[in-house]
Amino acid sequence: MSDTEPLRLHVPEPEVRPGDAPDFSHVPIPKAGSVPRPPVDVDPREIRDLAYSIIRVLNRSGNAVGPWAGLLNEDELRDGLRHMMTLRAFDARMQNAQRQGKTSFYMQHMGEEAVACAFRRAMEPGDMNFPTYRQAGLLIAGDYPMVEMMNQIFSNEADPLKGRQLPIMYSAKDHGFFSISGNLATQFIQAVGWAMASAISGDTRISAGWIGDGSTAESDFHAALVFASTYRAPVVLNIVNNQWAISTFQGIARGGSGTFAARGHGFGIPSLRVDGNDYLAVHAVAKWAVERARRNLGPTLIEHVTYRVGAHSTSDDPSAYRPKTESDAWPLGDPVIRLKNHLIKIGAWSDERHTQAEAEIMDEVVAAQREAEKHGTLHSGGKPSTRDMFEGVYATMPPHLRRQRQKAGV
Amino acid sequence: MSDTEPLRLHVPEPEVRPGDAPDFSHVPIPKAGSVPRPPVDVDPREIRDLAYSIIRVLNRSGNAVGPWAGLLNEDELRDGLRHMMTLRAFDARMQNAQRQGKTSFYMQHMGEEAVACAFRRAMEPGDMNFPTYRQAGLLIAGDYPMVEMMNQIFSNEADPLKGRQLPIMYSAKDHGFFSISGNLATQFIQAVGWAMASAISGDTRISAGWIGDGSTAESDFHAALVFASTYRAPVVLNIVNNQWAISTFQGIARGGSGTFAARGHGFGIPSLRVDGNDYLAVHAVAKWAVERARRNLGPTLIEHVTYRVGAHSTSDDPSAYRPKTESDAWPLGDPVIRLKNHLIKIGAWSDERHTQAEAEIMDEVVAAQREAEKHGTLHSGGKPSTRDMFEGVYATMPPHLRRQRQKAGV
Amino acid sequence: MARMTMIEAIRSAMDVSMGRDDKVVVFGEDVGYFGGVFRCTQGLQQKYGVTRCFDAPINEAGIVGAAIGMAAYGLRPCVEIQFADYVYPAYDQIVSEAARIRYRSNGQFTCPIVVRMPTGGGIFGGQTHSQSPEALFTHVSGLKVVVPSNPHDAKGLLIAAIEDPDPVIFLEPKRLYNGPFDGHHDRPVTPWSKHPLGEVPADHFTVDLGQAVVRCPGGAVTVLTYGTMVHVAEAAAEESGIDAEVIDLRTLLPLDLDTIVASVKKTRRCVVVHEATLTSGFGAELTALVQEECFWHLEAPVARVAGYDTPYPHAQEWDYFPGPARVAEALSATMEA
Amino acid sequence: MARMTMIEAIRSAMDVSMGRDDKVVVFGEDVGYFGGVFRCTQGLQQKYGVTRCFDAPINEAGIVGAAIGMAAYGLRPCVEIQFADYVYPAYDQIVSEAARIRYRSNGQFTCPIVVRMPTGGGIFGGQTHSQSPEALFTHVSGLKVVVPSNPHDAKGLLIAAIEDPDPVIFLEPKRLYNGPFDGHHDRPVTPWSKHPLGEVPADHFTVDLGQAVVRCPGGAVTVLTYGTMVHVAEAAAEESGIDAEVIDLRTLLPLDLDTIVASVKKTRRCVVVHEATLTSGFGAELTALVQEECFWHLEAPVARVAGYDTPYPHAQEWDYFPGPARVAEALSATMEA
Ligand SMILES: Cc1ncc(C[n+]2csc(CCOP(=O)(O)OP(=O)(O)O)c2C)c(N)n1
Ligand SMILES: Cc1ncc(C[n+]2csc(CCOP(=O)(O)OP(=O)(O)O)c2C)c(N)n1
Ligand SMILES: [Mg+2]
Ligand SMILES: [Mg+2]
Repeated sequence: MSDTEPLRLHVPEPEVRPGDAPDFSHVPIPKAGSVPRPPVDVDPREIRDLAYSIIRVLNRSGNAVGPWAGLLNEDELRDGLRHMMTLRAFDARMQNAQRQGKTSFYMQHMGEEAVACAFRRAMEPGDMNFPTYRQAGLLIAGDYPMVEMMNQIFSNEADPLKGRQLPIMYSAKDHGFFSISGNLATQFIQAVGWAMASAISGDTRISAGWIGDGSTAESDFHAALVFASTYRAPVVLNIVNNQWAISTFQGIARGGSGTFAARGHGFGIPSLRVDGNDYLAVHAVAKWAVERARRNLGPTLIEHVTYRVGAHSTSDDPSAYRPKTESDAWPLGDPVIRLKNHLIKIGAWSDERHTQAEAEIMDEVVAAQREAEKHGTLHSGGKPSTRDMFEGVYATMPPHLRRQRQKAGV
Repeated sequence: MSDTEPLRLHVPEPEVRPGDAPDFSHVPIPKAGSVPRPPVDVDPREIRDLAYSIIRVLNRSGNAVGPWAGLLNEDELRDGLRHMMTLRAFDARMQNAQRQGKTSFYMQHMGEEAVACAFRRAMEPGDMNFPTYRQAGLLIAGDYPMVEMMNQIFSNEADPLKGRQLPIMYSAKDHGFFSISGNLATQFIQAVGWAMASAISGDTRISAGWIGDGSTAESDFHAALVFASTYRAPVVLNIVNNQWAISTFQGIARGGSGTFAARGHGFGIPSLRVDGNDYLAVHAVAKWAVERARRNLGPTLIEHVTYRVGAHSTSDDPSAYRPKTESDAWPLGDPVIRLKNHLIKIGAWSDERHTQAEAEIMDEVVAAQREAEKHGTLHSGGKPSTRDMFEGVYATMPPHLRRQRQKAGV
Repeated sequence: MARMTMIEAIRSAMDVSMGRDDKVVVFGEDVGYFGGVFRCTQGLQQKYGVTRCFDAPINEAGIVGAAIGMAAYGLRPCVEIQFADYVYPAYDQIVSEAARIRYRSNGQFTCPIVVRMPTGGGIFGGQTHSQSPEALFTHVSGLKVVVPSNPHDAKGLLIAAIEDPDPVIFLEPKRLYNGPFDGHHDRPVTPWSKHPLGEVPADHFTVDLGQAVVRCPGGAVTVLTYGTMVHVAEAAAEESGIDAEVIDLRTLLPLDLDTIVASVKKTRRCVVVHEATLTSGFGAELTALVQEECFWHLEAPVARVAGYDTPYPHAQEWDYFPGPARVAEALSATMEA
Repeated sequence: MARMTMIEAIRSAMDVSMGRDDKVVVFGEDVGYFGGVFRCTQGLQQKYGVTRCFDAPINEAGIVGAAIGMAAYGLRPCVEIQFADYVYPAYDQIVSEAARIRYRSNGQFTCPIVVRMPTGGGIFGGQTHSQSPEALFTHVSGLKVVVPSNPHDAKGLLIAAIEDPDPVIFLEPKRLYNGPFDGHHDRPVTPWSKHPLGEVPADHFTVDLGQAVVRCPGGAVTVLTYGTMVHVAEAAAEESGIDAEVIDLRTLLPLDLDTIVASVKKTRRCVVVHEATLTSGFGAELTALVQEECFWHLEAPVARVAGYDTPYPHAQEWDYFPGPARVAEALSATMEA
């Protein structure tokens, strides 16, 4: 019989809050190399475990171990390191530019650099990403010009988006980078639609969708999983679980489920968790998933387990809701340092070369910034025109907008 | 390496179409009594199997077998049979009334009567259902007056909803039956909200949400699972998988997942599949889930496996999209006949009593209809007033609506 | 030329478009094998295969969101929302995404999609099968909004919409699917075969978006309307004996203001008619524009005839529906003002 | 009385309401421990506990849908949508559900919820942090729509909204959160502490829904506006030297037509001002109503000043925003007409 104790609402709370000592002891971290690598045409039902584990390649001593290791050569790895270092330097400069009033807004990637940078390497020209605002690594690792990114950030006269869009909401079709929305999760189902279109057209190109842990709660996440599952769309669906959604810890979006990756199981979609701070692991898993898509085996869901070291954006101060030192306690370490240590371990890098590379990269970033600033920054120098503001709402300007533009005298 | 065969879009198709011979050989039906009955406080991770099986109590010989049997006595079972027979008779009459132009629209329950009727018995007064348009069994089994239902169907002067709502979109607060929307899936998250409110208030009442197989694709399904999972809401979430969503077979909504119940796994919600044509099984599973909710153990997801024997609604003709005899081939049989046979088997019923009950029930339904028709039908007799049309948009009629009503001269 | 119902005309528009351009794909709830609950896509799956015309899961946001992704790829999806009343789950994808992708990406990505949906009342559909949500789209920069009133225009406008480089919301007055409807619900239904606009070219043709048409010329008062109400307005004019000029707007966004202004400057009076609820309906915009552009010519206030500001009721449908009597009353009042 | 910013006033309204009635619950994205990205709910979780004020998953449909279920149970949820630009995923729950539950259930179930959200531009928020979607709600029968312009009204209106038996959309002009803003973005910011309407009763009080207020009396022309634009209109009137009567509508639905009509009949001229895009904006409804009710008194067409019909741009924010110069221009034109 039912007992009639009063009900109570359960509201999940993080383990710690400001003032407490950071504690990640509840986060189980499997040993690097311990998770098997199934064939890409595996029956999804046989690899449900992979949604509850974490695929890791780099171990604590800096060695690449296990069945997911061995896909990248030294040049490629050094390239990857350079991408992550570039993104970090880029972030630092732009963060600063925002403080100086050169742009209204910035969002950094600190701690999550490996995710987009390593994933990008698994894609081919013509493939399309549907990113969120925290995947600039896709552009950097795809050699999109930094100066273009900065022109957009500064909303200057050379802004490829003509000042219409918020800073960092890039769009770069030729680099396989779909226009970022700002409205969370909408891109996830669009990525599936793009992939369906490729399959309808008998093409060989595939797409990748991106979403944050918090945003998996949005309904478009469900739409994406339903459509991807039903039509076996050639898409890789990436969840970047950086533990936080602004001030909200991932437990609010995740609820009673062990992991975000597990969300894929109800759709029969192979779902993998990967150490998002391990460049090699992310790349290996990405490659596996891309291969599945390309071979028409359907979608894959990947949860990248990482940590948002910085503030949510330049409008945010995380010390209000989490311990200041929480990021130091994050058990998966720093992606740049881990790859650096691995390269040193295998004799392909050194502390000296690293310091030198840091300096070179910073020079590049500074040079790009100097170049971009020639075209203006948000409140000074060259600007997109008022005319640009009226253009591009439609392919052809309709009469009412023409009247409005005329009345505005531009 | 990726091979570059052209991609192809996979569009799921049902096994058979009109003209083909019905075939359900691909639907695995476990033996009655074969699925274990875990304690209600079981760790959801231990019962993932239950989302891939079917809990069944009544076997082919009409015996109630296994761990889910034995909860109802003979009186209760006869009562259940009467409810299902009443719903069936009610449907037949109203279906006919629609053909006669007494109402604009009707939706029947043929083949699915056990689901709502048996579930209703597991709920307590004060609990709240958030139904779809195919759970009138909740009202019938809750002894809501048929004449009230008919008044609403006929949109007559006694219509409890004053002619404002489509026929069959009942609302019966005192009977724990939330106002039906017509917009699919919206009620699923509302059910979770109601349950959260009960928990916030330290109440002991619980709620149940209802959704069709096709409608699980809607985004509000996801919202409901996310909120139910996060706040451990005391709610039972019911999916009625009757194999069809108008003309669309369940494979379009289900996609690559084995079952709809499996959708709960990504949320850590215990998920069970039950033989929806087995009154005893539905009741037993409902009771289990209600108990969980009441004991503050959180939500349960139930997939009721059944078959929509009739047309989607009076606007639909299923012979255009599925074999005419498909329903005869449905392997889980007819819920009324199965319960009848069971009662006969245990010596609590007979063919004669059944025939007599059928006649009595039809008399009741006819009497109710006669009573309702005194108050009018859609195009003749008493009607809700034009004034009623203007009332109830807000608690107090605002000036603009008063002006419109005055201008309308009512 | 062929005789077509509005359903046939709409089907023909998709058929012609799919035949000419294999980038055109059609999907939505029940539109595949079955051909749609109103049968607008009947036969298209058989003719063009399951990857060009298929059933979608019941998720309107997903349908539109997937269409947006397909359009970004380079296809031209023409999707169906089963009833306009069910478009709201897709509202975010339409408003925040489809409408703004060209603008925000500076034309790198575009969104040539058509979102078709049956709209309006008159079929005892109650509050969830009768709504007219056009004003919720006309407020959105970046969208085009079309409402045909007859088979000829339905086909020509739909082909134009499919070929348009931008997202088009295509509202099909369901009460007109099988015949013109002048609001006299108690009279026998006329079929389209008896109406001149039931004559439709069998092949490809377009009716340009953004062009209104004068349905019935007149000198005393201008009636601005669209969809089902075109026929109601015509009936009201005829029955009241008032020499009304009935303008069928056809496209609400962008609007053919020139045709409107020319007429109102001539007649000096104007009545705006729609089925949607009055407050903040598209009639408000029309009224505002007319008084802005023609203030010095107006001899009476612009009058609005619209649905009452209540949810669409079931039993009281014919009290609710702005039929010929209510339109005629507004015409007379405007003439007498 | 206490001096409050608009943020403090809004927080105080929730605090007072939660203190008086334990049926009032508050939730939304980041509103719990952190107290909201604009800090409107700061301290409420600490004071009333995690079950009365809590973080929600990022699912606006879920937030509103859950609130509807809670309201059906008997609570009075006051939920926050982080920005009005993100309300569209919840649009179906608001339009198809919240707005219609009382009507469709004949009052068996009701929906006393408040959906709060920061609205409007002026903070370089680009197209996803600047929109003014009020007209998308004023078209929906069953909703109430409120837009305060100052701390005093914000508190009084929000308490009234929470106590209202029907669903209320509560739009908070975010540019006003910390001080009145007259559109002169290049001048130093004034704090609310220097404005008389920054004086707010510390305890319970209400400002009735549906009541406009004359902010600054005048005889030459009536300005109908709300939210941020009240301050812009006041500045425009002052700077142009035109004797304008500025009416702060406060509630858009239901609308205080009496106050509007009385003023326009007196001034015989009217300018309507809002930030939202022009076409099908709420200004269209206001214009239509004024010309319907005051046609014979009007000496000039009702003019509209509004956002241009483009998505809200980032860099060109101050070209886009209908600042005092554009309002003054419309005032002059209307006076000269
Ligand atoms: C539809 C919508 N709702 C709310 C927001 C406001 N918002 C912006 S970012 C964010 C948190 C997202 O967290 P997550 O998905 O984890 O991504 P992360 O920032 O951690 O990369 C929120 C709530 C939004 N942009 N869009
Ligand atoms: C939001 C929304 N989209 C579409 C519809 C149209 N529609 C009504 S019932 C139905 C099929 C629902 O199928 P299912 O959920 O399986 O329930 P069943 O009818 O089988 O009980 C559809 C598509 C609707 N009512 N609401
Ligand atoms: Mg995150
Ligand atoms: Mg079904």
